[in-house]
Amino acid sequence: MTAVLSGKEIARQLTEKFPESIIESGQDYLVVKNESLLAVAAFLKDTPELNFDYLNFITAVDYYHYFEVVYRLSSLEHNHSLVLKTHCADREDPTLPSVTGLWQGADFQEREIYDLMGINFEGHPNMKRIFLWEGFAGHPMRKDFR
Amino acid sequence: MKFERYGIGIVKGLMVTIMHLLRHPTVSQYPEQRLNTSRRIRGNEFIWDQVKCTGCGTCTKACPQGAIEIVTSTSQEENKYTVDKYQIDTGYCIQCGLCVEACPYEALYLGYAYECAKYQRGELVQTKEMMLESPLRKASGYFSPKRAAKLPKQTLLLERITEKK
Amino acid sequence: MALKTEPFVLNMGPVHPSTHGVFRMRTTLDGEVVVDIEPIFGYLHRGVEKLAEQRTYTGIIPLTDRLDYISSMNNNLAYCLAVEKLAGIKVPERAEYLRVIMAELQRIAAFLIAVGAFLNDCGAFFTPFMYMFREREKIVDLLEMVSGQRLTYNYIRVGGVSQDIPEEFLPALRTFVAQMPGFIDEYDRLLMQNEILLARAKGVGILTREQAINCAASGPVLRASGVKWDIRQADPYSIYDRFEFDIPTGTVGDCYDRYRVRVAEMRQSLRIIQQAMTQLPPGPVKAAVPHLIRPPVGEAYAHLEAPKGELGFYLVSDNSIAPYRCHIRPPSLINLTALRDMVRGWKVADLIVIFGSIDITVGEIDR
Amino acid sequence: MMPVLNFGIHHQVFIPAVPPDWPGGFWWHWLFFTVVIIAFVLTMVMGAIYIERRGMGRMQSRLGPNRTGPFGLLQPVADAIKVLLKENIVPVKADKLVHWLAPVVAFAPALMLFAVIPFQDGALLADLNIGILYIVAISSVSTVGIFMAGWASSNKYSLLGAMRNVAAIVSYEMPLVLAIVGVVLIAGSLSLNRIVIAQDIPFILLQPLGFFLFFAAGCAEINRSPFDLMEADSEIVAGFHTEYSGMKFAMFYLVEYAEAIAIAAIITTLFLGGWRGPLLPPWLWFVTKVMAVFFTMVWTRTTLPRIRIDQLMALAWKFLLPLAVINLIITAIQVLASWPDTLPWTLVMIIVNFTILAVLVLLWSKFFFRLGWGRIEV
Repeated sequence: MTAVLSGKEIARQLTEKFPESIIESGQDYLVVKNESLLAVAAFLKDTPELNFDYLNFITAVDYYHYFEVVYRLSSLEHNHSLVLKTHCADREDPTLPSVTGLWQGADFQEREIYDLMGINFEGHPNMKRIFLWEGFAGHPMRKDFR
Repeated sequence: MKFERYGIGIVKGLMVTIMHLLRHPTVSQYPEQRLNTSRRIRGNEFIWDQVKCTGCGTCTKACPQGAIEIVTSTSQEENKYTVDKYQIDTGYCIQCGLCVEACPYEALYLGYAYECAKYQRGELVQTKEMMLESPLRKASGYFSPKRAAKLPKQTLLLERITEKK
Repeated sequence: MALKTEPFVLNMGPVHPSTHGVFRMRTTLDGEVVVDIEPIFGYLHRGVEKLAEQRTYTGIIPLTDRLDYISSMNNNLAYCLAVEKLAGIKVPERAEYLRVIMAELQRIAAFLIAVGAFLNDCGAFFTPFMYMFREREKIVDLLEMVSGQRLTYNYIRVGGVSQDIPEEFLPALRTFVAQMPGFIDEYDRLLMQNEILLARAKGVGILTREQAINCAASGPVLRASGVKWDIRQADPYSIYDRFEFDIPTGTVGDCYDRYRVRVAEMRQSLRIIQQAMTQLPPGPVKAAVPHLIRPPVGEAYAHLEAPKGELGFYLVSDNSIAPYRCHIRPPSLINLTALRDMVRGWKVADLIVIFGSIDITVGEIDR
Repeated sequence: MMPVLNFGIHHQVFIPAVPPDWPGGFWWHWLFFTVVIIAFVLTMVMGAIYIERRGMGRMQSRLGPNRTGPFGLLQPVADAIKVLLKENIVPVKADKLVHWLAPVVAFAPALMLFAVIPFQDGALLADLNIGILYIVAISSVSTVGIFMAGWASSNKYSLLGAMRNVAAIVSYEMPLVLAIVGVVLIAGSLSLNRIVIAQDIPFILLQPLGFFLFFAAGCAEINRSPFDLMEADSEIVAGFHTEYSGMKFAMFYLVEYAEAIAIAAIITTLFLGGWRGPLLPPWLWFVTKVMAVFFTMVWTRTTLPRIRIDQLMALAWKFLLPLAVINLIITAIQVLASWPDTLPWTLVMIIVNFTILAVLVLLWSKFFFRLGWGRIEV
């Protein structure tokens, strides 16, 4: 059984290393500030006892006043998982750092989020629409898309 | 010295294909030779029971495609709705069977027939007069074990092919 | 390589015999050599995730059929597991066993298509494809018997399965399980040791262990690279912890390993079916679940080992009858991440073989 | 003396190429055999299509075409009619003239091959004393047509297919010719009719390695599976004839099968004793043997995957060519040693030759043959 690591536990480790990076932490999730996302992700990936080498998926949820981007990380070695979240409040031009440098598997998923949610991932090598055609107006997975 | 890779694999493969000349082909000649479909086939017709239907509209709510249209009026005498209009657009229908599953009065069935292609889209709409059960329009046994038991047994490729092994 | 040649762009697809649907690869070729490729998706985009936000929890099940349309049962199961996790529904024992049987039958059917299509891409002129389809037909017959449909089964429900199996199902399943190993042996004889296939697939399109993990590859693609990771054992869902089976892994991560892993997994699936068949208890097949499910506010992610890899559903509920957000983790899409690195420098013919060995369904990529 | 009417007599005497003393000279002979050859090729192609589709169907656990006529025998006719009625589509950017000319250029040599193939003793259009040289010369001309088709279509798939075809033909001509030379050495003649007459025992027994090489190289030459790279349907859609439709496509289809029949006929003539055989009339023996060889081609096509272009090259240059040279040397030694033509010695020869085949193929594939690297750093 994949052990779900406690977000609170990880949050404690993280605050030692990156103070003021955690917004909120729950039993099975962890919300980090989007400016410290990359550092936290790199820490989670590279720390040997955590070793989150596998990115299950990335998705974004539109909560009207902010976007929540969800990263589910697993470690194939230790067989544990963690849900990492970050918020993105800007609706006009939401921007987040790209994690493709850490996990290449994020490539198409970040493009998908950009296509359907309109969140721009900085540092992505090929940030363009994936399913819809170039020139499509709007981002259909947003709740206010008509 | 292992000779595994020097032609043996090719010869083995050639033997498998040539042996198939002696076996029965697994195909059936469709228009002449019809195999029995599953007893629970979700065919593309609907069978509607006028007596059992109370006009509750559960099927309409259950339909994920919005293909079912029902218009009812309250009847004075009985504690029941009269169904004024009941029609299913099988052009929208995806044969998921959720309406049949949802019907609390067992008034709606899927049909047993599967050759219901039409030339025009309008003909795909089935109205309530068209949906009554008749010997030509058999209901399938989907969600109705009683009906299923009466239908012919499904032809299985598993049993039809008498290959060795 | 003193000869200077000019690269040219070739659009493979969306209409091409072996792109497994409407998938397009914008390839840059230097003669026969693939210099660069860019996969282009979206020709089958139907907006399933958006549609799901407007449907009831039960009404989404037919939609999931149409994601990876050659393994509908697994899609149904993944979605239902997510809803059950979200709403806290307990599934009856018999239903769990039926789910396992159906999911494993479906897995065999999907692998048969995957292997058949892969061999067809290698150029074996439809023969393995036809043989595999013959076997798949037997499975489809069985699944048609229980669900009434041959492709989009829509059989598994939130809280169980839609209806109990008919009485003629188990004898037929027994015959199938007894026959199938013989047929798998036959396919092994047909092409497993074929020298041409070895030349075409061995050492071609190597995906290293590190890269497979980094690219979040899953399923046979990941296991062929030597990672022993199967969600059925790593994170057992349903009742998979009760069965004994091995996880076949490859060593190199080339096309041949991926092919071999799939064939070996068919045997393991048969083992699981055999165990599930003997243990199948009597009882109800569906928990009492209301027509319109209103799960509490929250989110849930349930994943399972689909034939293509890790299929997951991430559901967010706002306590209404439809999910607030329904995200699908498509294994086909994510497995393609490494495609570019795998095919660069190989020939056009290898591109097709490598692409075939990843085994995608466009319905799932585009959603 | 006219060979048309006197089967089986003239081969002892050398016939000078003077016109016979009847009106028209060679023209009647020419007319008769042209008609016979065209009829023969068309019939055989239809038979071949039928055998291919039905045989392949049965090997693939299905039936194959069985609706048109009894047992689906008229399926090739139906196909032909269908394809004749189809619209002829030419791409806008195609080179119209070359596009139009290509099927013809490809088709003519395929027919011309049959000019020197004996259907019976002496029953052939032209008993050239350099018959086999003629075949070698003519058989690769089709490539020009195919390359024209690939070029003129202005389609990248077509071009890839055509390029592959040219590469394959250039490489496979070599082992093909060397395999033939072994037969010529034993028979002592280049005339196909003489070669058949020399075959008291079929040359496949004396030249098993030569047969193997010729079969492989021949399959590659006419692009039958596993060497069907030029129209590899799973890779480059349909190769050189992607942009062809209607009658022009039918021509290519015809070429494909006519060439297959031609190679089968050459194999029959060179290795299987041609029209010779007991009981049945010679032409029937010939047709039966051709169809048997063609069936073998269908059989391999049904079973084997396709090899890659660099592997195709490697196979030609590193495997078939050296073996062909070795085969030639061994044959030359055998011929020079001039073993007595009696039964026990012939049996010994057969055994020796088969042993050489097995040992050489195994040794070569084990120790000397390497496919080479498939990947190129880009």
